[in-house]
Amino acid sequence: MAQALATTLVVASLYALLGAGYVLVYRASRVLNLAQGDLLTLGGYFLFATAATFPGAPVLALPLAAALSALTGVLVYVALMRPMAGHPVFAAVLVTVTLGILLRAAIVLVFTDRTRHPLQNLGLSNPPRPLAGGAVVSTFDLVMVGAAVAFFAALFVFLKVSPLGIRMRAAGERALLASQRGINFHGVFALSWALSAFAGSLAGMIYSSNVRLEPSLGILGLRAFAVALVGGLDSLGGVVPAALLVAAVEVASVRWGNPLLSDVSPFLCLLVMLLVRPWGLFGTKEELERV
Amino acid sequence: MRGRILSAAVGVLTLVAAHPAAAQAPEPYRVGMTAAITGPFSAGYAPTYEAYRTYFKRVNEAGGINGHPVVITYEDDRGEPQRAAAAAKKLTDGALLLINASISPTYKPVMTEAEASKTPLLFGGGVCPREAFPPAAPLIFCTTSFGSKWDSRMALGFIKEQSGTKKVRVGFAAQDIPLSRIELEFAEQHARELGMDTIPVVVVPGAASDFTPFAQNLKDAGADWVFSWAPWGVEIGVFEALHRIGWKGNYILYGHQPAQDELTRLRAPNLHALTGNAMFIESLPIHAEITKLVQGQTNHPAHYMAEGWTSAMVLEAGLRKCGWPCTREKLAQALSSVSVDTRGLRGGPIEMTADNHYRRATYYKVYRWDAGKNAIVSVGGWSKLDIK
Amino acid sequence: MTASPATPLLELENVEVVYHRVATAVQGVSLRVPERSIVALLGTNGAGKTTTLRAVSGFLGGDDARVVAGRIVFRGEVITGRMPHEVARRGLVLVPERDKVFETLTVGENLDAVVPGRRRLVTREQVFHYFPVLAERRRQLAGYLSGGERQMLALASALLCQPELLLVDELSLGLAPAIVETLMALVRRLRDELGTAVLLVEQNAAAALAVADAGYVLEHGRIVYDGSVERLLAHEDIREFYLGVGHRTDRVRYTDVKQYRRRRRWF
Amino acid sequence: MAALGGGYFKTSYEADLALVDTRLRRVALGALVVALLVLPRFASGFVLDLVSQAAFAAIGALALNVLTGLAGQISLGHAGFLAAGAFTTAALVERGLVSPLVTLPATALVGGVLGLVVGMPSLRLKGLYLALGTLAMHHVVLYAAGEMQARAGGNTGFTIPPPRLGGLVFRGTVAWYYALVVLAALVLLLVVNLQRSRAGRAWMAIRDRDVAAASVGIDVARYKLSAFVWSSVVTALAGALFAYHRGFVSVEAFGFFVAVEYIAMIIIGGLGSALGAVLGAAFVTLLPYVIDALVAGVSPDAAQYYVFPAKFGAFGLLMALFLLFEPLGLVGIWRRVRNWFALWPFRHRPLRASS
Amino acid sequence: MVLSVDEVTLEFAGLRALSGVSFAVEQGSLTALVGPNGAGKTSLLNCMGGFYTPTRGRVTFEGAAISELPPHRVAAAGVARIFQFVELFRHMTVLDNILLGRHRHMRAGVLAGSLFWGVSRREETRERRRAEEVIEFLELERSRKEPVASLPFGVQKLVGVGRALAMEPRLLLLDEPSTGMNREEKENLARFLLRIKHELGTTMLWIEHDMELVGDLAERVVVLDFGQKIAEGPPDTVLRDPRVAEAYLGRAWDAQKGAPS
Repeated sequence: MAQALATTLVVASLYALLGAGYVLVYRASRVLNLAQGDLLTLGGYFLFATAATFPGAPVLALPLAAALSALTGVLVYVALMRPMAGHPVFAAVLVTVTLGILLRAAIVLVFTDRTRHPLQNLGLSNPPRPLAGGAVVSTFDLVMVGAAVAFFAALFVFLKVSPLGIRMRAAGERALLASQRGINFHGVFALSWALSAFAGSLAGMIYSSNVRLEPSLGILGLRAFAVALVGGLDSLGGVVPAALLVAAVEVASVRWGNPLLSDVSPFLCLLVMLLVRPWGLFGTKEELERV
Repeated sequence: MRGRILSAAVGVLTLVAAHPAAAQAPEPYRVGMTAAITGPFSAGYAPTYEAYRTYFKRVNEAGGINGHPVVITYEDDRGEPQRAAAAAKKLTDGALLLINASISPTYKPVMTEAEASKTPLLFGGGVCPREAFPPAAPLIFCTTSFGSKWDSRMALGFIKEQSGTKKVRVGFAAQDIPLSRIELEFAEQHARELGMDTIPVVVVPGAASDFTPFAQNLKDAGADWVFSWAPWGVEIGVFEALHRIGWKGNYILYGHQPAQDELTRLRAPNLHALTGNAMFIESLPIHAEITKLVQGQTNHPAHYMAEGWTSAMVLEAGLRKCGWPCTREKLAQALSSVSVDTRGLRGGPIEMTADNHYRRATYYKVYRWDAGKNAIVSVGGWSKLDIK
Repeated sequence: MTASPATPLLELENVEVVYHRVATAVQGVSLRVPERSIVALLGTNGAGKTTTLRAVSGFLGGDDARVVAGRIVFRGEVITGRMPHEVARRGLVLVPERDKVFETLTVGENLDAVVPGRRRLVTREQVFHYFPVLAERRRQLAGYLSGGERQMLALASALLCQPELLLVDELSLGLAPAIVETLMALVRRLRDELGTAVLLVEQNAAAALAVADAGYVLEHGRIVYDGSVERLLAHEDIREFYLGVGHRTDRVRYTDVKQYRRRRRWF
Repeated sequence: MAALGGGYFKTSYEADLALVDTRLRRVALGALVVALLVLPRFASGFVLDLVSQAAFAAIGALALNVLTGLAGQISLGHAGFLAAGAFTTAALVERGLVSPLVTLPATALVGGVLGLVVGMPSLRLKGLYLALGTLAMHHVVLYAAGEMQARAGGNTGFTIPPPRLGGLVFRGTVAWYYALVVLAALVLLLVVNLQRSRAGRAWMAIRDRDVAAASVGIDVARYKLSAFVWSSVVTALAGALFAYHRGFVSVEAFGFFVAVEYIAMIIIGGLGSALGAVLGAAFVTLLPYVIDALVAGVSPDAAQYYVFPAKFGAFGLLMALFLLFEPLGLVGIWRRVRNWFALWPFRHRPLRASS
Repeated sequence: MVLSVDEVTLEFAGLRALSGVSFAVEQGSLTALVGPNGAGKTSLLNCMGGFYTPTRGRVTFEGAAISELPPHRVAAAGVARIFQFVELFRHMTVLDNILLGRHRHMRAGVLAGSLFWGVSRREETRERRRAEEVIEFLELERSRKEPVASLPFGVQKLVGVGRALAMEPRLLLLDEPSTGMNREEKENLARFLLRIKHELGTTMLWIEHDMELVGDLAERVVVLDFGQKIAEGPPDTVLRDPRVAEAYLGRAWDAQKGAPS
């Protein structure tokens, strides 16, 4: 039981980071970013590359990889999403699919499709950590949880207190009005994309350090958008409880239900939520009409 | 502008339609390969494609076979059945032989095409279909080191041998693809026949966000041994999770290309890799030769080439035997009686017969990390399994 | 042209706007707003008033609308085709007709979100002085405000943008007459006390002309009449068609209008 | 009111409703039919297979276009419907019921029921939310199909024998080429008919404004569901067709990417246009092969290991560029080209006032 | 009485939009529904159109309760509506919009439509003729095959009317049709309402804020304020009612508090 709880927490952290990525982008562009999973993969490869460039210097490699990820988010917004403004939403969603294809192709071109382990270059190890109640998690499991907590705490403070954060929320609600109030919403949206890419990549760096790195890791992203919807597509606050819920259902179905169902369990959560409360746990009902 | 794009597209389509068979002298041996060179499964198959390319580059530079070069046309099916079908249709046009190095769902469509055009079909890199096993279908051949049923028999035999008289409880970790599940359900049944305790197969999604709960299930069920036969990610993922939660049993998995690196990375004495290819840590002359040849020709490490290299050797032998001019029927016949010395890449020669297009005997080795020697060691030598 | 001879604050010259590459919304609109003046832009629904305002305040990429001809000059600088935030930061600020506040933000956050323009004309204290109710509701979500309060919040946040010219779209729409009167008076006070010029876009011609100095009438995407308020009020067609008061004291009942009347056009 | 090009006056409403209304169009259509008829005499098996693939994709794209383009219900579950059709066929064939006279009606029935079930959420959901719901359904269908395949022991999928009617066996590249092209044309005709009739109009009304649609007497719920059912029946039949045509069925053939490809077809073709769906299907199906043909001539031997990922990337890049620069889709290009010819040598810019 | 509203109460999450409103409309009459903003006029119309279901009370049309029916059944019962903001199908042509008005007079389903044979073909030809009559009536020939979105606002409004007329309704609900019109356009509207009344004999319930229009055209006026009926009767008497004047002008509300004097 303790182990199941610990695992739930770890999986939820991964999902929460990915889910935050979806919601941030949704609020900026009203688009579901189907390349979010590939941004996770990309984060892993950035870490792999920076670790290979500065072997044994995680202090250098990690921030550099994070910066590269955020920069990617900005580039994606400027090059792909900004020109898609005003086109049908699904055309924009499709553009994110093509972005995913591009990222995967680029990764294979540069790194090949072999399984990699960034930790080997970083010179770090990933020893198991026993917890209370007999549960054991890996060191990077703990890092994942810590990263998620830190990211969300920072994000909430940023959005609640800083003027830029308030402007980001304003632009997310009404881009035109925000622009008329002097807010350069392109800048704000680019920042949203940067944060989103950063969150996804952060998850990717930790996951690939913890488990493995390969070009097809992006599938994880597909499962995590159940989280974004269960919490409410436009609600950052909803991501955390939704991630916990989806992760708990998934872990429980492996441990006490049918393990085969664990693969579809996020989608079952999603279906149930759509039937019961389609706008999500903490989303606003008006979003339903908006898309 | 747009009109031009349109006419360009039409022009290109016409080009595709009229795709001329490149005419050079001397006439080459034409072969086609469909492989999962990109796509989510490419890690296991792209190296086979690269091995073939490098191998026949050397053959052609050395004057070809019987004075004729070998021209292989490669198609990337991305592991998608429809794409493989289209690729097969394209490749059978004028090819002596079709090679498939892709995932099993591409087999049926490729076989259908090969059959329709009476083209021999060689599986090299993907798991062997049962049509290659005796009694073999006339046109289906397979060189891949791993093969369903044989691998499970071998792995379970190894477990039995290791545990001696002690009654062991065996768990199985499959991936949620039919191929892996069916194989391990067979293994579970076979283990019971061998008198072992078994735990029902644990099926793991390829994209599992965390392997721990699956590992916990195996641990809780009291597995002494766990056997995994699946794509690499699941095989090693379940092991690492078991290892982390303090499971003390033994683990055996099929040693795909990354096995050699991963044994070194993990340094776990209870992790066993069953494989049909000799690992490059044995530093045989052929290993050195391959390493030298692929330098700068591929992005993959040399030891990823073993699978494709062996397959290419078989094809070369078949073509030599076929002579010139070679036809599809003659090539099928030649392959049916081929005997290839793999120079140590495998435990013994690959010998095919009229009704056995797999090999008369298959050889396995088990490797693991030896903490004392600080190196990978093989547990015993080659074991031989007769294919009947 | 009637406005003051001094260089106007805002000047539109022959502006033409096209939506979706094909549909022309306004055609050859020219107008000028002098400094410290209130100018009304009148017209019926769909005459192109909102489009004109949007052209001045700037389109977003997603609007699929473009100024295809003419130019818009603000304080001597051509601002045609600029993004809305660039326009706003120059001191040309729009109070839109709909979607005028951020509903998921509190009143205070609505004001915090504003990026002020280059000049400092209005302080937050002044804004609260004009709209004391907003100070009271600072912590309340803007989505829960009443129609009148929303309009005040919209004006307040526009003021914090430090406007030299306020563009107000349908200030009166959906509000009770008494509130309209209050808000119109407030607009006049803002001009008198802060020196902010105002371009009022209104269907409610009577309310707008009560505070304006000059006005323009837009029909089918063209300016058909302009002049000082006195002239407009004296004009018989405007009186009849926009203010609903005929030159005769006994007006014609709608039931008695038997003929399809085509009135004189100006172009 | 006169048709483009002038000189064609309709003398009855019947004539105005006709699909092919000018002589020029009749001639062009005739030429296209003749070209498709004689193609097998000139083209290789590979080319015929490509055209067959495009025709097959067109059937699926047209079905999706009815649901998404006409009725405005976005579905990411298209591959799930295909899978349902293919697996129904496989299940029947496994049980010895190989005749298409049995499998096709059964497939249509399964498709219809599934369409009804998947369509239920559409009564409450729109846009991305509905898309996510259908995506979840896709995963559930594939999960069930995977279970079925694993249970049946078909580790490389099910083999489907060529369809047989009495003593007649249907097989061969040319036969399938004709069959698929004819079927695609048939489905195109059905869709075009829908567009000019009561049901199609009702769907478009729901797409544009569902509240207003209800107020003119359209039963929105019923029409939404009927769009789902129509689309899923045709798609499931296409799945059966896939099974017979390719001779096998396996879960891997119906992944998420397949659903995305179909969405790509109708968007790239031009949302809501039947012609667009066909053009989009051809574009998305053939693009990788066009890239292949282009790259074949220029790839140096030394960099062989870069070629395939680069081609894959080029596919993504071309799609992205297309979406960025041609939002109206292929049908938009088509219309511009047509107008250009129709109006040549005069340039004409239609301008209208609007608010 | 062709339409009767009985004790209709409508609540949203505890908030009362309408409380116990009752009145009746005579066959072939033109009845105006007036009241300040937020009085509940549009909510009441929505109760008749089937978009809201009253919490209590009911609306009957020709003896059948329509307040329980979904919108499309209300339309099928012969009630059409002209929306305040033109609710047209913007991407469809004028012709298709008007043909949609004929939807309830047609029968062909999805299958017949796919085949375009038999009933579907006959129907399309027949209804096309009917639609052309409407187009002619409203002088929309020039825009017949134009997508609605590309038309001027005024023409769009006409198309909305055409769609409602094509339905051949026995009751027409109009939601503030004169919003944003100048005097000339209002005169046209008046002429048009009178024509419908006299030539087609359609009963009309009409939300309006222009009191002059109401005074001149309506036979009966119902006044709502705060969700309650505060007056009903012929325009001459009702519009002089002091309560009505107060409802309209006296809502000085908290503006005095909110804004400086």
